[in-house]
Amino acid sequence: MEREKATTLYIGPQHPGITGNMMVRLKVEGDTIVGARTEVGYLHRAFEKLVERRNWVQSFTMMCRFCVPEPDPVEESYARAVEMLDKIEIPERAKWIRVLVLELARMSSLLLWHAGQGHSLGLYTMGQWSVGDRNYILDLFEELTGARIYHMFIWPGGVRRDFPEGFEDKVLRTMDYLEKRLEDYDNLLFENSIFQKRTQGVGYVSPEKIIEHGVVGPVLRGSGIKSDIRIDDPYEVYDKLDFVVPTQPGGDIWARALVRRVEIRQSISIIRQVIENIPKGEVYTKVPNPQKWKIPRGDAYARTESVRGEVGMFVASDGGRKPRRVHFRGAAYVHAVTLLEDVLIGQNIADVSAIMNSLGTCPPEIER
Amino acid sequence: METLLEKIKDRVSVNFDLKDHKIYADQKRVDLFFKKEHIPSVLLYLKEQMDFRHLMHMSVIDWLEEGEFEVIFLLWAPKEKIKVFVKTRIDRENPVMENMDNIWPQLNTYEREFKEMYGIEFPGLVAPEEFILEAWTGPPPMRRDFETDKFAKDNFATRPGREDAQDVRETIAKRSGEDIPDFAKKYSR
Amino acid sequence: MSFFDLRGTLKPLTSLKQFGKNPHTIRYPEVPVEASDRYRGFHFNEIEECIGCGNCATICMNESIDMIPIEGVEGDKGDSGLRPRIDYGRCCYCGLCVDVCPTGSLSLTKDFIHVSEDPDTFLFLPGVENPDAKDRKTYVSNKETSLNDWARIPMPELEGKERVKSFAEVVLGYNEEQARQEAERCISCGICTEVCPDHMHIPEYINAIATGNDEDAVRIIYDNNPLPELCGKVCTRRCEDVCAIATRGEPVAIRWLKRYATETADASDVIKDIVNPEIREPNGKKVGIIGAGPSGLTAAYYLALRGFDVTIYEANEKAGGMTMYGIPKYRLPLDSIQKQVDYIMSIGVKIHFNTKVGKDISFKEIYENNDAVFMGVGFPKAWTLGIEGEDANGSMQAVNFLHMINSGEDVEIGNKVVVVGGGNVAIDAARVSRRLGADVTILYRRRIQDMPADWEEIEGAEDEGVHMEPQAIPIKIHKDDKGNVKAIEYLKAEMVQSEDGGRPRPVAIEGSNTIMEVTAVMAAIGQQGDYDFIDKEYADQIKIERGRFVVDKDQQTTLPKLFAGGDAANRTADVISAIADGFRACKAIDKMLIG
Amino acid sequence: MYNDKNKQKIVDIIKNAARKHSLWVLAYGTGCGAIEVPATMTSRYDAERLGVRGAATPRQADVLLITGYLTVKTLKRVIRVYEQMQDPKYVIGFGSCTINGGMYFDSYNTINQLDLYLPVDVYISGCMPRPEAVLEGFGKLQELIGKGVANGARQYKDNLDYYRENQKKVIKNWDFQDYNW
Repeated sequence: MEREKATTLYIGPQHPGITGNMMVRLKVEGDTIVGARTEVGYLHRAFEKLVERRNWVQSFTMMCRFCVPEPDPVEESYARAVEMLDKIEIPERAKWIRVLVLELARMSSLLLWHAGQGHSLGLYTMGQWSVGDRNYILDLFEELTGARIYHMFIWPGGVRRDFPEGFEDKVLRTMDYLEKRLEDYDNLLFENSIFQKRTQGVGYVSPEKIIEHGVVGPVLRGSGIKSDIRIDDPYEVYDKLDFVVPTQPGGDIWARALVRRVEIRQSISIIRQVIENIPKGEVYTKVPNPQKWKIPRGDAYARTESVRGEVGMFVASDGGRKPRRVHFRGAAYVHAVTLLEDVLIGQNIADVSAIMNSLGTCPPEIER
Repeated sequence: METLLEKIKDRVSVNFDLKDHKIYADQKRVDLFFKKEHIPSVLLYLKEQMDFRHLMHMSVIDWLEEGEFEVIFLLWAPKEKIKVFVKTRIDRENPVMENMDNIWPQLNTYEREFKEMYGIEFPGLVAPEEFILEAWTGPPPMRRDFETDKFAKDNFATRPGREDAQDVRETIAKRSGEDIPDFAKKYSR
Repeated sequence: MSFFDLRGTLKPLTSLKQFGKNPHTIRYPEVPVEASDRYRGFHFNEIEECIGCGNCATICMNESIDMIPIEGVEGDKGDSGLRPRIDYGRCCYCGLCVDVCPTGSLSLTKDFIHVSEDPDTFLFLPGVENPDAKDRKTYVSNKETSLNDWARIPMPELEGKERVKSFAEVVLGYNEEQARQEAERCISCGICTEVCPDHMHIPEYINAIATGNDEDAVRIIYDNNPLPELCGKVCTRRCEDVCAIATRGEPVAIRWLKRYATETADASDVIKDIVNPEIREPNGKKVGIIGAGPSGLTAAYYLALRGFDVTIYEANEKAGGMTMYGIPKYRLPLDSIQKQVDYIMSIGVKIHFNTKVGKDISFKEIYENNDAVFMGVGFPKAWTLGIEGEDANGSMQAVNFLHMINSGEDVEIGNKVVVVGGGNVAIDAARVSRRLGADVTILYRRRIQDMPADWEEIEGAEDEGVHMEPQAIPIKIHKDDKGNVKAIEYLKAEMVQSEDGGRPRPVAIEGSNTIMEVTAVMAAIGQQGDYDFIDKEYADQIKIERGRFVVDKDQQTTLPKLFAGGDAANRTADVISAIADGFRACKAIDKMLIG
Repeated sequence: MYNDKNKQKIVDIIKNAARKHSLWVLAYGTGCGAIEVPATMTSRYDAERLGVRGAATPRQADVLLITGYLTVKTLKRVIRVYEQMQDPKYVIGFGSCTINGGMYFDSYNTINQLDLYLPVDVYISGCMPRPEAVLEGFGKLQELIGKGVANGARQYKDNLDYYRENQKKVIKNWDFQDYNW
């Protein structure tokens, strides 16, 4: 009697190694994965349905909830899409503040990634450090926006509030501290031979898959392609800032880790440039009374570079007081479904968690 | 910028039956409208011949009043750095759209979602039955005629204790003895 | 990579250098942590400042805010008497409720901890349950970032120099875009409807304008006001005083929006097409109305819609009463009244012009031939100054002066006019005289800020070069030998705070006599009723107090079948009250006769 | 109320005192509130000093954190996870959504009141709650355990029919292998 070779293995939705609330159904032969299917939908809150019942301003509070670790790019792309539709010019200072917020969010998300990537390989100290240090960025957010996680700060027309007093100094002090800490992270994570051995050659994304799957962000740059929306399709004031877009040819987890290692340093540099160059002035262009605000018929797509890659907001208006359609494009929408299913084949079970972390899997963003 | 976008439009319209187009120079974007049948060949042409290799997004808009779904493909040319929105309209009653996940495998995810959320059929789509919803028996929920608040009220009870809430307008009207006619209530908010 | 990677093993051990350093763990809960100065925590509401407009409940997309009546807050005009209650089982702490609060009473605080095993404790009345949170306010309503529109769309007007050249209308009216923008400022709370004597459906018609449905707006307005264009031009607009936006900004221009909506219908048959009223079958009951002023016309219109046979008796040759003869044409052009009167007549209201009751027809006849009678006779007689020399040529009553001007008569006023009084009539007379080419001075007993006239009118008069002489009490008119006015003598006055705490009253300063050379003196110090036309047998049964009919809440006088409204029955003496009286009387008559 | 202080036996008092200082939290990020759990557990707030720490599997855990909204699909898994947990077990409802639906009250896919489907011992308000509030919530739970009044699990057993009825109303199919109603 022949024994069946492949076994089905369910990982998630309750599993400490899964990045969030989703499931991966694996077909394994021994320790090797021969087939993978993702199952999502555990976090489907129907935002895109709910905004049809809310007006243009009310909807903006929903946007940050699309993606929990890094809410600001979503807020920003919604705000920008609405501004495109209604042809609102926002003040220059608001643009700079938005960039600051986006970069702070990028850093906080990258610190969370450090924790997740370390955690997925059993390096728990990394998580204790980087999530602890992430609180300093959340403190800055709290000071500026009034909330730690869901900032609801970037809204159509600009930003909600100007800097509080002494905020610039505080940002710079925090950046100095974090820059010093990054050396510790290097020693702990990137120089760590366990980390290197577990990541090099694992989770390979081949260049031909990139076009097919619409890969974006660090995963794309980790496969040697220089592409960043901040450079290619500049928004806000990114065209006035000086930063490099790192690339690595490897295509594996290690290459993506190295890309992110540079990115967090670039964020610090951008934040310093923003603090130095930010102009004075208004931060908000008045939008009409939210109850009566109507936007002419049309559609717009605003894309933003988040830490996981391109996130975009497709907004369509029927000329009324409420959006006709708000459709969010998350980087994880392709990374975590079709691409993940593809990449997992041939890998070990123990690497699933690391690969998911490395691809930037973010379930709330997939199912919205 | 405008001439570049014009050129793209012209190149496409030479090869395909372009129904309509629109140019947004400030957004570096050109909208191309086609009949449903032309979409696969247009997308393939744009991807293979014209550098629009990155599929940014695919979206569906429900124009309930017009009885149609609008299907939109958002493409990006990494070299020329411009966007093309390929748009088409399909019938709302019997929505069928060609399966195109052989052009971009990522479309598989989108198509699964739209099948579930709008009830659009993609013949030949290889995917498990369920994507996001589980054991869903109602109509496709993203269709505009599906009322989510009503569904939620019927299925997920609200906590009691908020019955004494009042509407300001009605309270004042009651106090001053004003009768608001029915046709005016249409405009009350 | 070698089998044993020395560097990769040793480098992570450098983290041991952290050993012995101060931990950055906070000592919570032993040491409390304070949130930042902008933290969006629980709500706080200044119960006294809040007017219960419910804008927070409207903006809240989670329906977490309910408006409920609370103890100790009585709603009155300009306050709904409701206060927000927040359900923390719904709130998402976005702070939009704060950003749309028109009064700025709502704010968020630093408090954020509420932990309980009982889910019903998450209903929360801000300001009542946490009065001490006042010191911990963080996210407060800020006029700059607020989502309310504080500034009104300016009304296009003629320049002061242009105005005095003719009787052209001063206010030009909003165009479509301006009207939409102005209508979009309204937050649809409905606080304003309570103070409107007529309780017009203000939020509804403004919203109709904002959505671009001007014809619907006209229909909503005509639901309880048949003279909207008149109101749109000269209403005293008490609604704007209590507008929620007015607590910190300029009120929504309710009057101008009504004017915009009704001006779109430029002829009486257009109005009829738009309103397309449902007229009931004649019910055979007859109603007589004395006086075709605003209250009479209103009663007539709605009674006619309800199937009554309505006849109006009007002494003048045109309908409109005081609005036709008392308000100058630069404020209210003649054809705008005429068009509305035509519309009212077109639905079946009969008006007998040039029919003075008591002379051409007796009151008794009207009273006995009709099932009900409505009196909207107004105050035709003006008060006189009661000083020496008032019988001189060139000394007149401002109301009579306006009447003559509006009926197209020529009035000789010379080149130097003095108007005594501070009400709207005084300003009107002054501005009309200015248009006739005279130098005008207004003498008023009190200060300018005490003037009962609308501030817009006062400003308009100043723009046109009317000189104001406040704190002046006229004592004598000097005549020349032909009996014409030569000069007016007045005393300067000082304002003395009265002992009972009332408003300051003017007291003449002895010996401050001033004499001003003038060619005409106009008295505009008020009017009174004239009820001589009522036959003796009825006059005894009608109770009149301080020159006004005593009416109950249905506008019914002490004489059954007789209803009264307008200036002759209310104390506010403005158009909208008159319309409200007419509308109320109509409902009461309907109830009395039909049931 | 079950088991109030006066009726606690000595052994219960000792048991509860031990239990309250060792709360193992199941690592299951059911909703968006999961983002503050790492912050609570790591160096800045360090919930471990209060005896709270994470557990990987339901069978080793005492506390089920429902971090926010639950979609119908997740609810099904959460119920199974809860039933797999061994006594003593407690549920903390985290954030507005568990109390009355939160900002998803009108969504067709999320439940509104958690306590219809699972017994909840402590609610924490906020959207999302700060780590301090989470610590406070754990403190409250410890207090309730000490008093012997955190009896959600008992309630669930005693009123199983009530909970099952509610659960069946929203969960249309229950097709877990060898784990059936």
